[in-house]
Amino acid sequence: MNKVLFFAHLRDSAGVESVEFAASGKTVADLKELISEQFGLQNFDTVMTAINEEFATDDEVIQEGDTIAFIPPVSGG
Amino acid sequence: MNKVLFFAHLRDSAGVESVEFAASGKTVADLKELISEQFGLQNFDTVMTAINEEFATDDEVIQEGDTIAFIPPVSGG
Amino acid sequence: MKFFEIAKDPINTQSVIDKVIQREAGAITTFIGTVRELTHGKKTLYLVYEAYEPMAVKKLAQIGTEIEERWPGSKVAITHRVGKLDITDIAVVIAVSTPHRADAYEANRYAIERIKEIVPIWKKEHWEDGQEWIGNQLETVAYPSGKPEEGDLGE
Amino acid sequence: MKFFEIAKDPINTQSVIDKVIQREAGAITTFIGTVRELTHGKKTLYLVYEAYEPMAVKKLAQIGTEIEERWPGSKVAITHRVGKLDITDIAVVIAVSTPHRADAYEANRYAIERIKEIVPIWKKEHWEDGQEWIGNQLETVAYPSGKPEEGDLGE
Repeated sequence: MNKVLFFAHLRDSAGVESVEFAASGKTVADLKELISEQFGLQNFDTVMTAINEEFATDDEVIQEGDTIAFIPPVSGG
Repeated sequence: MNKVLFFAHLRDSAGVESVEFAASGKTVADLKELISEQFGLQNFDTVMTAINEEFATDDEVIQEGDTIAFIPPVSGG
Repeated sequence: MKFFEIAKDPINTQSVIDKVIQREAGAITTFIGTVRELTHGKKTLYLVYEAYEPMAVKKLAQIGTEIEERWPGSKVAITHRVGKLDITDIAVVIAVSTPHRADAYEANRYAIERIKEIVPIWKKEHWEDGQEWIGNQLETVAYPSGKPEEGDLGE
Repeated sequence: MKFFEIAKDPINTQSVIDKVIQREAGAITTFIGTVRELTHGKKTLYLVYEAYEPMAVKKLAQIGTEIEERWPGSKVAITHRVGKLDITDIAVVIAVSTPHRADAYEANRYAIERIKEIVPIWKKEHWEDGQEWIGNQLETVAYPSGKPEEGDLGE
């Protein structure tokens, strides 16, 4: 299983902070599509993804136990 | 009479912090020449002059009571 | 000493500055980001900052490494606050020391621009008539391809 | 409040920063000039700064006015220390607040460059084998004509 984390407006839209999801073997792009459908999330094309706290590209393949975070455009500073 | 102030290496060379000097009616250039001769001061061409705490050009004429300061290249900061 | 931190309590600017003091440095610059009352003429009541904390600390440290490689002899410390912040409260303090002053300005500015690109921290603005998570403050689409650029990927 | 000061005692950075806090500001930059141990490979033991104090205060204030005219909405405070300073001691603190961050960096940098041009403060470096009044740190002849340029003349 994989832990999937939501932040900022994605968390508000999803209504949860995190979910457990079987994502092992899927690419980041696959997971994005599944998650955006399941939670009805919009604007996923500007959302970045992190695997185990490092940015990942859409073609990266998720491993068992990886923590996935969806990172909306950041606004710190 | 006029008060004439020396700073940094000029003060070390002149051996005094200030002198009283009758400079009224003279230009800054005149005063520079007189002072550099009297105190044996070198490198007066990079020295700026202030009259009453404002920079003055060499052709400015000194008035009675003005305070004159010779300002070597500054090195604050 | 922790040079890169996410803080829940008010930031003490001096303590961030103290981390970068070095005998080889002639210049220290700090950037202090404060909560401004007006943005595009709209009155902010307060902000809430949220971070993906472990990743945010890693990315702040990455920015520090980038700076220390690019400006030799530099030293960097960054603390970013999360939670509710009122007008004039400090959101972030960046301190950079370098041997020469030009580098201290450039390296510090690099840090704040990178924070706005790669550090997972978000702010929610609260106005009298509503609230909103603020997107990309660079006012460009930072990732038009939907993925970070090569240089933004980890260490 | 005195925004432009020559100080005989150690400078409290925070107190300089506090002078420029404003609800309209989103950014505060500070420049802290410290005494560096090595310059061109030569080891400094300590420095002595001297100022033509009343004129120095006026010229610092002039720099503040120049900045507030050039970067609208900015606020500036500068304190420069005089006397004997040891390695890592603070010689000058410049704090600038502005609504937007780019201005805060640019205005602050402008301040330190102007200090090195027009403020009557001098430093004497003390090494193991001697001492010397330092001339023009810009490492150019600032006034080849022997007189300040038009823009440098006070009001």
